[in-house]
Amino acid sequence: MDEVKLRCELGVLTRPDGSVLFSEGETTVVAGIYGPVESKINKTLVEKACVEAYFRPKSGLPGVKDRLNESMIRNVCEAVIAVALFPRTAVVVVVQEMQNNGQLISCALNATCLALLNSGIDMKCMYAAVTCFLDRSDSIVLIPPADEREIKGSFMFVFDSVEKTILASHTEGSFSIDQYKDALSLCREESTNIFNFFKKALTIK
Amino acid sequence: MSKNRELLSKIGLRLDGRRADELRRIRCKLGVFTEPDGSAYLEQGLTKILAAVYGPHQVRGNRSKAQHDAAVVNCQFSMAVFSTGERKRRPRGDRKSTEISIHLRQALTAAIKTELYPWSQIDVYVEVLHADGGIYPACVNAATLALIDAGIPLKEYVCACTASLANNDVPMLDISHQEEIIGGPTLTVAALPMSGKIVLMEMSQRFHVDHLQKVLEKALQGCRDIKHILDEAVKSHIQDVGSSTGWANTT
Amino acid sequence: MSSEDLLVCLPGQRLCLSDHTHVSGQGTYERQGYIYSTLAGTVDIVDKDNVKIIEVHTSGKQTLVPSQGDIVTAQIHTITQQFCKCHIKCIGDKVLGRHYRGILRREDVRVTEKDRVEIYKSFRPGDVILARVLPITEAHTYQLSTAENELGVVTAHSEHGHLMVPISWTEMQCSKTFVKEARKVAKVVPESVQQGLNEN
Amino acid sequence: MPIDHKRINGPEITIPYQLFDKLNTKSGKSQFKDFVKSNGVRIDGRSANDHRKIFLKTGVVSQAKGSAYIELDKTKVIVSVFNPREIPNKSEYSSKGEIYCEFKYAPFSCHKRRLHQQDPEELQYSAIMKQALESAVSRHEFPNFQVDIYALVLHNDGAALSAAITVAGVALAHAGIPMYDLITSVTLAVQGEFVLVDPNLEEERLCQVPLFKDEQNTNHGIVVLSMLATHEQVSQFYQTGNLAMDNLTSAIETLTNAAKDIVVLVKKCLVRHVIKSARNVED
Amino acid sequence: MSEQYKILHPVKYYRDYLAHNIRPDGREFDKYRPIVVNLGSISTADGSAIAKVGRTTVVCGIKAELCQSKAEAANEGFLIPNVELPPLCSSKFRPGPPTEQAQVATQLVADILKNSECLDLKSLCIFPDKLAWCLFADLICLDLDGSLIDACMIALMAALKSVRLPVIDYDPALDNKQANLEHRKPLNITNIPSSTTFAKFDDKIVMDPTVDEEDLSTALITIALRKNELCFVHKPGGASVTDEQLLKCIDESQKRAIVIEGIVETALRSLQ
Amino acid sequence: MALCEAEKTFVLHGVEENFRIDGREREDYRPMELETNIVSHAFGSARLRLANTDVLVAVKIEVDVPYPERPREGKLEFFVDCSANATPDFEGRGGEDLAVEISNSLAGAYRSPEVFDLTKLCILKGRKCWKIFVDILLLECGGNLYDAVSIAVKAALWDTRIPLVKSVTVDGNNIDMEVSEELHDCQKLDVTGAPIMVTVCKIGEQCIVDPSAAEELCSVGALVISVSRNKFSTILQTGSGSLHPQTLLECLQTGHKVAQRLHDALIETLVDIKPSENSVGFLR
Repeated sequence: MDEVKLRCELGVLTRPDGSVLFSEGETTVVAGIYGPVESKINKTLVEKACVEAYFRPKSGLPGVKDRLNESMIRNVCEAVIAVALFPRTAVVVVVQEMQNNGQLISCALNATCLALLNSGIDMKCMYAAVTCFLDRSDSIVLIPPADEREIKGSFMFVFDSVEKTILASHTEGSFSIDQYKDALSLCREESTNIFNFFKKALTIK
Repeated sequence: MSKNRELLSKIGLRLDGRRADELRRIRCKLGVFTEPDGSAYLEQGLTKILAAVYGPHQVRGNRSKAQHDAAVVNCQFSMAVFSTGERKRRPRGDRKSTEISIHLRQALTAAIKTELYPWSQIDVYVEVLHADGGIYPACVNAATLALIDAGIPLKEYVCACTASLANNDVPMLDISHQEEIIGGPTLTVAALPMSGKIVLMEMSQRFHVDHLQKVLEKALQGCRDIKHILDEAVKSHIQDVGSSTGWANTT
Repeated sequence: MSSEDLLVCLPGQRLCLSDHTHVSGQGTYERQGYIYSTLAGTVDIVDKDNVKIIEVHTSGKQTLVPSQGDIVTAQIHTITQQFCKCHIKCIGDKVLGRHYRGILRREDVRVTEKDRVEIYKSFRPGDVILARVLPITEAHTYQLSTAENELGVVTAHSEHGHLMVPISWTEMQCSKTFVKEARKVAKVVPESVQQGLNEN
Repeated sequence: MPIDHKRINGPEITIPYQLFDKLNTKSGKSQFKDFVKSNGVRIDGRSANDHRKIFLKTGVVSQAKGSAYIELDKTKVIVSVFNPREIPNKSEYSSKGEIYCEFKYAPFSCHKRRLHQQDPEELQYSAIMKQALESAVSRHEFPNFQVDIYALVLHNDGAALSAAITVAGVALAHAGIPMYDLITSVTLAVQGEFVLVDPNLEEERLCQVPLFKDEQNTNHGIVVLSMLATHEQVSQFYQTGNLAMDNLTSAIETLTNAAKDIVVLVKKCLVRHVIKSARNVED
Repeated sequence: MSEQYKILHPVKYYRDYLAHNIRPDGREFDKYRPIVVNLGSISTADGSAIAKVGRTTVVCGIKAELCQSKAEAANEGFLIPNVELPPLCSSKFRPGPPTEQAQVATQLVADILKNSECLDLKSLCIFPDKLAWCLFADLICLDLDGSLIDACMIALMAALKSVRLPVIDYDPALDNKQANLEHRKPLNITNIPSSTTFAKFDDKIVMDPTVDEEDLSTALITIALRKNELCFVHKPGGASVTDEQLLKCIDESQKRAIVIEGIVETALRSLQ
Repeated sequence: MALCEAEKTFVLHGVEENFRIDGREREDYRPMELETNIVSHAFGSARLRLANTDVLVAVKIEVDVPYPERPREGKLEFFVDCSANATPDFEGRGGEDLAVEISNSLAGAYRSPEVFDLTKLCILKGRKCWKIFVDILLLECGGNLYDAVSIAVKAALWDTRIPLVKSVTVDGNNIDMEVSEELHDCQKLDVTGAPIMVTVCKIGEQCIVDPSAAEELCSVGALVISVSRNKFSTILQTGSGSLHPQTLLECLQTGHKVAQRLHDALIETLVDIKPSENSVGFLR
């Protein structure tokens, strides 16, 4: 099976504390991290940092769909950043979509992880996001079929680096429970590659 | 270039019958309203502006805007929905209005002795009743009068004027709406005419650098002319007010 | 009392004449010689020195906003050198439906040696305090004071997140790690004594 | 219409299918005659001074401090009231609290689909609601704060505004917000000689224009009146249309009587609530 | 006193309950609240339903209007769901544009709708490229007490089931439309997807959380099914769960989906 | 502006004695100045100054498509803009609440076909109609806005001239309209029914009209009464107080009477106004 080609370039932006240009197959995003910075008064949390996520689509203004992406990025970040260390501050994540070929959310999440690592903020663990696809022949593949109509459904999982438990899950289309289980184990396997890639990317730097 | 020729006829007259270096008729009045601390009405050709000044007073709203060494000058530019040929949908809030508001603040801040009023705010509101070209200069001129009416100390008058180039050669003063449409680059200058300082300069399109000097010179001349007109108006206003109150303080 | 003998009243209901033996109390108002109810609830007649105070109590949660002199329970939110901000959560023993913002200035922390108060040695974010509401001067924030023996920190957690117990006026100790931390501690009075205090 | 980036948008142009119904060629006058017989009996069997069947219930929104729901036959309005909160954008001290009212039609509540943003009509009704409730609430008991009142019309079959005011009064009492008095509100529709209490939507619509011009009677209009029950005070009065002085005189009398009729129901509903919660405490 | 404890130390308050294997409202971890559905009470809408999950109440009204199809999908109509969280339903919200929570809910409902393929958009086309139905499904929350998506899905599906669209006679040559209001037809709904929300607190997972539980929880999971198939497994992040926990949730939601379908069908029968 | 109790009592006693602080009687208006045709871009305009209240109204006309549910009618729209010149509180969107309130009440007052006949604005049934925009600019607020606005609007509509449509030709979906080029070839609007609004303010036991700012502070409630051809076209209650039904009726009677007088005076003035070459506007 072909593997999904990963590429990254750390620190592409100068203003943010951490940034990355990341691509997963054909899907590419830029992510930037600011933080911890002073938070807005109405968003300040007493006991921990507040994470704000902004997802910008390739063109136009962000819509309802992007809000869902933002909520996933924010929720995952909240789980991995050591938020309790920075009470009453904010960590701002900005992700800009460049190109989407089906793995947009996982690509955005992986980019966020790299950008967080690049910013040097304290984290409880790393995470890796993997997308796989269910095609018309009911087989589960990592590389999106060239013809969009071939895709029956897609699965996205996020695993933490310590115990490989499930941080996040998102699916499209409908499928059986067994297919879901298969996708889960395939993605968990693949996550090792992504963690390895992260480690390599950081050591090269 | 054929278009440009129409701006100035062979005998040197413009579309509205003015000469190249002639201003449109300026008529103005100070103290048109009672509620604001200062107000003025100004007509420049057909362009009609109402300006009102409130302050200096405590900073309203967000207190953190306050400056410890100077007053905050707050400007709002607004156009009546009926001021243009085609009805406007909104009187303010669009990009152009916001831009003019900012430019207005820049020009007025340069003239007001803001250092006299730390921790306070001066509000300047201008309302366009009729737009016929040269809106921004007319607003600056009206706002100056309103500031004087409010008794706010100014370094000197701040006046603004537009100038353009006809026939690629002759500089033209105080551009009307019609002339704006026909074309030709417009240079807007706001200046302190007595000291000759330029506080704001804006061009609507490309200018050949060779022409800039003479057009600018013309615009500055316009500012000086306007200053004289405003000066007259202020003097006669003070005379009116003074005599009606019997020059109360001189006895 | 069973629900059948309840004196139910509704807003605007005329309860009785207002004279020297009948006084308008909580939940009522007086207009043109009569006492009217302002709430939907039950009438309570409190006898005090031969004067009947007419009170009306709601069936649900009372609508309360803090007012001058109230003892409130608040949770510390942020601290600075000059003051700490907190959220008022209860008035007396009544839980508020929505918290209100309070501010406790350095000079209102304790009675003595006001100049030497250091906020961070008195309160930490997350502490639960008892405080008294000072006269209201600003629109949105209540000024609080803990300058009484019975006021100050009631519950606090140590840096490691364990509950602390008071060991003196100015110190609390972690129940697990036994680390001591400085606080402006409230002298918690048993409820029966507290009631006596309130009545006086 | 600009695109709303915070909602899913449909196609730019949509047309209600009702416009392509077979045209109703009847004149307004004969439509009106269908609704109201000459002896004053209306299509649903009510006489001119009758209310529709009213259903009132408190405590429908668990997250609110107080809430109530009303049905005037098909007209359905739900109101919730919240604890006093800080008045936004205000820094001076005010000795009286404020009331914030929001009146909103659900998008599907009317014949024509309503947009999500408040339109001028809803803004005006919000202002009228506020006006009506202000004199009923003891505002000095929560200085510096505002009490939020939100009314949502789920189904508009006429008299939605007065239904909202009445039910808001009940919700305020349910919330335990101190009030000087109970408040009830009634709508009246006038067409020529006919004066209809608590009109339904069709009756309201038919009273927007004069239908008896040929009989030299151009009186028509809608009148809404809100009353404080015990103190017999009019806290809000709103009229549109075209009415003569004597019309109004009798309209005010009819409305004050009609408003008194509802007070009984409001009282019953609130007493039920008080007794019920007292029982809950006992248990 | 417990009320004060709850407001000052909500986490400990809740933990104390869970330690005794019970939730503050008396439910066990895997118990859901009663579900009530009421259909067709709003006659100005072409289809309507009110769903209650515990105290969470959502009303859905569907209004049909006519429009032109999109160029890229000439033989499809539209189904536009929008979740509204008005300030009426909770003290968390202020008047103004939809909050982030409302927008996320809108997108989740739209996703489940799309994934389940319960309504073929092609059936909403009247005449290709010229005329199609646009169904505006507005979901308004009247009382927000947790598990919003579950209530939204029940209200939406019940409302869709109750839609009766008039037959439109369309003459493409003259662009003439005639609506036959007496003659109405239901939509062809192929399945009733339903969702179940779970909340994770410490290492325990509770089903159908209330709003307090949602606020305290460290992670939320929403699982939607159509018949026996999964059509949405959404966990937006938060604390991680093990495979066993996730599969148990799927198992539980499968049982509940059958119950929900039954409730909706019963409500529909009572309407007819 | 804030008044102390003693000042309030003073105002109240003045009202009781029918001798208000500025010397007026209870049913007297403050002086008004009216000028029409002062905005050259507009089809009709008027400026009214009532003591310190200053209102500028301009009427613009566009060709539009009638509402599908009312194919025989034209459109009339009111837009109020509260200029920040009046008070800094109106800056940005600060005046919007007041603006919506005024424009809504105007829309309500003009809604009945008895008041203003929109069918006259229809050009071709269901296809073309005139849309009249009445734009109101509030330049200064010195109390009693409703009355001032309603008078200015009526005067501006009186001044309005609608171009004459010479011919309309329908060709499938295209409609060609020929509008008369002649400047004087236009029709006037019938505004005899245009309502006059009177704010009746209750102070103590008495009703007054045209309250000054100080009097507005002393009042617990007011009624905005709009009267058209002897009949009420809209009534709005403002202020936070409540009224006894009997008082309500008395206010209505007062308002009705005063509106009638005001209407007659206005029409007289409007007939008298001669079109002048040079408008004076704000230069006077």
